[in-house]
Amino acid sequence: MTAPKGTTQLPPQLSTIAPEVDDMYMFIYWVAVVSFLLITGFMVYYVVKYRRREGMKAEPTGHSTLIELVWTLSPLILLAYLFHSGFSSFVKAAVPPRDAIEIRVTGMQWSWVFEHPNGAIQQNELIVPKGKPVKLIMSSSDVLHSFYIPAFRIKRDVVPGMYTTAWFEPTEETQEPLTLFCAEYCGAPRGISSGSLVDEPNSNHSTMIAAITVVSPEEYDRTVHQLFIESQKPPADCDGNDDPMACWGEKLYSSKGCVACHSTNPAVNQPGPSWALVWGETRAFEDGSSVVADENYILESIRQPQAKIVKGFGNVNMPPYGERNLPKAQVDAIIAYMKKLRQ
Amino acid sequence: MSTAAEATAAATADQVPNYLNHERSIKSWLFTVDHKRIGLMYLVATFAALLLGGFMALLVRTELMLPGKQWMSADTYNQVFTLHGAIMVFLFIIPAIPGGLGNFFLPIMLGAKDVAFPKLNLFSFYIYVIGSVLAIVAILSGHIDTGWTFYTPYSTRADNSVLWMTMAVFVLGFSSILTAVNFIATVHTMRAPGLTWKRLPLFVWGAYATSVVQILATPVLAITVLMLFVEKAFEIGIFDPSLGGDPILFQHFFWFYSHPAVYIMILPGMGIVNELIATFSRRAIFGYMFVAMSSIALGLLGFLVWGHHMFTSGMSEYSAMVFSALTMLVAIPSGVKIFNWLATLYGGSISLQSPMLYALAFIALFTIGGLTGLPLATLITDIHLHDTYFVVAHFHYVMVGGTVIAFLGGLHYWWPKMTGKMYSETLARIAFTLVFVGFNTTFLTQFVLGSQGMPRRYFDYQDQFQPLHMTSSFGAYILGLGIVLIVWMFVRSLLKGERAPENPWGSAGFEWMTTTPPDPHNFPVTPVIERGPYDYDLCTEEELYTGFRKDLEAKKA
Amino acid sequence: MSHHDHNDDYHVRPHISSTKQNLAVLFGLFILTGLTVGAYRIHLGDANLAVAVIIATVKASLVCYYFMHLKYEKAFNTLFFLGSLLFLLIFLGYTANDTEYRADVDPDWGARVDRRRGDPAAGTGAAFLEGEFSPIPTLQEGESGE
Amino acid sequence: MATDAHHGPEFLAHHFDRPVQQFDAAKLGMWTFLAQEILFFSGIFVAYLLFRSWYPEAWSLGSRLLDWRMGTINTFVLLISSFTAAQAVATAQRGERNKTTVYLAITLICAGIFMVVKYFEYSHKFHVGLLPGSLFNPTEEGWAEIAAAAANSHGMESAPAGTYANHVRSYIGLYFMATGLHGIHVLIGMGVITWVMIRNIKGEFTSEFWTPVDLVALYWHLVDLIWIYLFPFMYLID
Repeated sequence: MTAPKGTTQLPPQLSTIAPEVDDMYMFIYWVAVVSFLLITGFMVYYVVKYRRREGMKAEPTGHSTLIELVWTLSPLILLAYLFHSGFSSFVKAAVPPRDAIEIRVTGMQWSWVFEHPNGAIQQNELIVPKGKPVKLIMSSSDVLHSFYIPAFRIKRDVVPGMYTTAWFEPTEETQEPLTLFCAEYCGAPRGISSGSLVDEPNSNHSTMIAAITVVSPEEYDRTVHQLFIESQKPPADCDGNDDPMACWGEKLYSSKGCVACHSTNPAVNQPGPSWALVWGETRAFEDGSSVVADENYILESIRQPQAKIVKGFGNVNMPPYGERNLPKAQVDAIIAYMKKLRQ
Repeated sequence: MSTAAEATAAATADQVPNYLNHERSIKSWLFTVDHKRIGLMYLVATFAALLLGGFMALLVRTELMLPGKQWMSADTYNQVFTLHGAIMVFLFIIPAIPGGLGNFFLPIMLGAKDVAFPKLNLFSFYIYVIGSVLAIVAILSGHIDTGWTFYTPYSTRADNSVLWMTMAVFVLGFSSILTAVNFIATVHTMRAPGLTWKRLPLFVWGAYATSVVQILATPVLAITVLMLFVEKAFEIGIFDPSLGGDPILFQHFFWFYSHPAVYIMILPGMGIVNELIATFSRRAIFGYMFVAMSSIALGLLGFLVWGHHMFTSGMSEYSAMVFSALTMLVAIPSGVKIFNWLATLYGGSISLQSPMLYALAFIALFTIGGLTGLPLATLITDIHLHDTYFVVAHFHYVMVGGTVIAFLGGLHYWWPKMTGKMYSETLARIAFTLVFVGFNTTFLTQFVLGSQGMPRRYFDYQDQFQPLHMTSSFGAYILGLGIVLIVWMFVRSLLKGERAPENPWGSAGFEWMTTTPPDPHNFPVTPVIERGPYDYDLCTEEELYTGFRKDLEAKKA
Repeated sequence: MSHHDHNDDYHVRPHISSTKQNLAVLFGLFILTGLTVGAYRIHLGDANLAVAVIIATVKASLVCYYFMHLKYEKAFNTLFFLGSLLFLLIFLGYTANDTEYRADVDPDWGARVDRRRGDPAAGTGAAFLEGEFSPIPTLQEGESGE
Repeated sequence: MATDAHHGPEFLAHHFDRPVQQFDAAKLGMWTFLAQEILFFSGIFVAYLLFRSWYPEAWSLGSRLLDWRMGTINTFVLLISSFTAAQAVATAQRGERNKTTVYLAITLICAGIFMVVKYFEYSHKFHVGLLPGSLFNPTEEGWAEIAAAAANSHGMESAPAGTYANHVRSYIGLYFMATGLHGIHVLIGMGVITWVMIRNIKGEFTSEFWTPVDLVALYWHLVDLIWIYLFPFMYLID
């Protein structure tokens, strides 16, 4: 089976709504092309035909209310059609089927977190089953983002403080992952020079992308189940490591997006404090108090980042990571990693 | 306050006193209440903003030639495109035509000696200057990377220099409000004897409709940025969801102004195009009243459609429905204008001098801009196209292909009247070609980028988009070259241009009835208007080139 | 509209309100203020907003009509000033059309709390959910759709 | 060559031909400016009404934190000042210069009283820490006021004092913004009235020319109009 190709203008159609969007788009496209050619055609023709010449005087301008009314009112028919069919498809795209699989999406600067119905978490990649409607229940933990998959023709803003929804039904399994873009501008780290897509993923608005894979429903179930099991223990490639928990913690450090704001170099404070000198240190806070960094302190800093704010980081707004986003086992792994950084 | 010596000098130099030479000190410029001088100061200031904003655009296009980081960081890139947007919108495109050309020509076209409130006019110019200074302070003091739209909660959590920028926008808003108050009062009360509403030049109708929109929309921008300021400074909790506010509410507030602002930008441009088409086809505008009323209709309709910027924002579907339906209606008055312009060309005597080239380019480019609005007004296609390069291309076709092209056309057209100098027609045509080709290369490609799914405001992109981005960037350089050539051409004209005749284009417009450059009080004698501004059929061939000064001569005798 | 053609149209000829009339208007405004405060004191419940807006509008009309001479003003000035109220209503009406109906079609869309789990949406703000302030009461019920 | 020989009364600016033209222009300019003011305040009213519909309890509580007696006094004061402003115009039109001065002075005094009352309201709010947004830091007295307001307001009799505090914060923010903006308009009005009054004392106005008095009165009535709505919205409705 070959991957469906897009056209010059449009990406491949991989969802049930995509052909409807494209038909509408192409209809408008041809209406526009014809209208444009007519208008400029007449314009050029008149300019040539009535070019200024000796002895040619302009005809006096007449007036015709009838003509005016015709071209004032006749576009209404086309416009009414556009509105009506655009709106009917929009309603279809806005109301998810009742039996849709519900995936919860959280956007944050600058990564995506997906939670499958069984609690399995994926970050910056998502698998979805072919031929089943998928409903997304989305919110953002910081600023506005927008969930955009061109191949599915869906886009919906991801707003902090409220849920928005979108749904799609993939029609093809993918060979190569599709791209999920963030379409609403969401910034970049201040004063940090960031590189390209390839070497620093998820470091700013333009790299807030995720890979979408469409698989068969059976494989979807299998994978999601597997993901859930794996989220509770260190991954397989840490098995041979002498400290598998710290190894897992290091992987979580980059996969959970901690890397965007926390460096492991004691000299570098990115938007958040460096992790190099945390464990066992006395932390001084904005309000003047201080505490020695232990398990409880770190767990609290992850679950409720605003509870104690390290001196000098008063205007940083770290999103809280709850049990669903970062289960206790993973917090332990991160603590193990911090301990290792201290050695 | 000319001294006797100066008066003699002027007389011997065979010069009629005009608004440029009757006083020469710097003070006489800075404290002038003459609308012509204020208009010129606006033109200089806004053109500088255009060059600055254009420079930012070239920086953006250079960075985007290849995927990945080229020579600026993502952070710098975000600031540069924000400044491009903010400078172009607030410092250039909104004030340029009303503040510059409008200030200069609106009273002359009305046969008035000045605008109704000359001191207020000067005041509004200085408010513009203060606003610009604040904007520059904001740029230099920190880190404006919010995009020109200041969407919350990004903006409320951004650097404190956003406070300066919101103040700048607040202040700039009042500059355009005061200009609008002035224009409305002037049009209503200061028309020359005989200048009825049905004889009003269409540029005046355009500026008038713009002023009404400015009065009704701009204060909402002012209160919006004020609330944003307070929200950011004191964390009130209106727009920031972490404090109980609603970020989508900010978008409503913002677009209640910023959508009508699109008509603030385009309506005066359309007004200019009317003047150009009538003059260079020697024919009255077909369907005059329909064209005039379509400006008013566009202005008022503009208030009913702001939600089409928010179809994917998460607002209610009912709102989306209403806004989509109403947005469709905008096509009607826009179409009326295009069709009437074509009907005016029909049967004319068309000369393709440089201003007319701009007018024809306006028709073609604005048509593209308008037609590409259709898939954005249609709900289902907008879902796919929103926030992609398709939108970027669409609004550049309206604002650059529309407003900027019209602005340049108007500048060419009225340059001889304003400065008393002619410019090189050859250079003008070369520059026009560069601008036209460069512009289309830049933005046609962006339609395809957008429909392919390239989101806007991206610092980086996937390799598949690279050839189109590269093409677009080359187009931008050509466009930039064209603009630089235009600047050079005008400077050259000032230094060694030929003396302009009173009416180089043979226009029947009222502004050509006065001397070149105009008298300090616009007309030596208050004109009595006995015909319309486009009544080419009333005059002989010879009069077309010597100007319609019959009324004036009669009055003097 | 044009008034250029009349030769006698040189001096301003205003309508001058009599002291008596102004006093009567002031008296009316006093009574209406008393009414609105009275209505507040007797707690009309849901009708409160409507009553207050109606009384305020009557008061505002009196001020516009007599003190501001809108009654004798040029038609265009009246149209423009009162027309601005129409735009205020457009602003309010359209915005409310969004904010009041967000979760109507799909109960999850626009909701602030997850219908099934009871979780507030991310980004609602930690300070809001924990600490000394309790969460927004209206979020718990109702908001997540009917 | 200069302009037409300047004929006409002294008050006629050079670019106008006739007094009535100058007058019409001034009036139209003022009315468009007032329309602008209405849309300027529209943002406050829209925000108020939407939040009221989202958080009715909190808004009900918030309104009870304000002293309706002070609001009522200020309403009466502003109404009187509006009346005297209207009288100032009528007397100026009749050319009764001294009466105009007196009426303008009374208007000024009323505006002053309004600001003094406002000062007491504000300083109390400062005193108990009921301040907007991040400055919100009620003292014990402030919390007691919140508790008292809660006990009084609709459906919240048994709610603990801390409840709704976040929204009360927003309410107070909006209250300060609305009344602050209105207060700034009052101050600007006082400045302009003073200036017009001085010109009147100097004898610049006659029964032929009194446009500035008319304009400043129009502006002052608008300030009153805004208050006519702000007063019940902020102080009364629960």
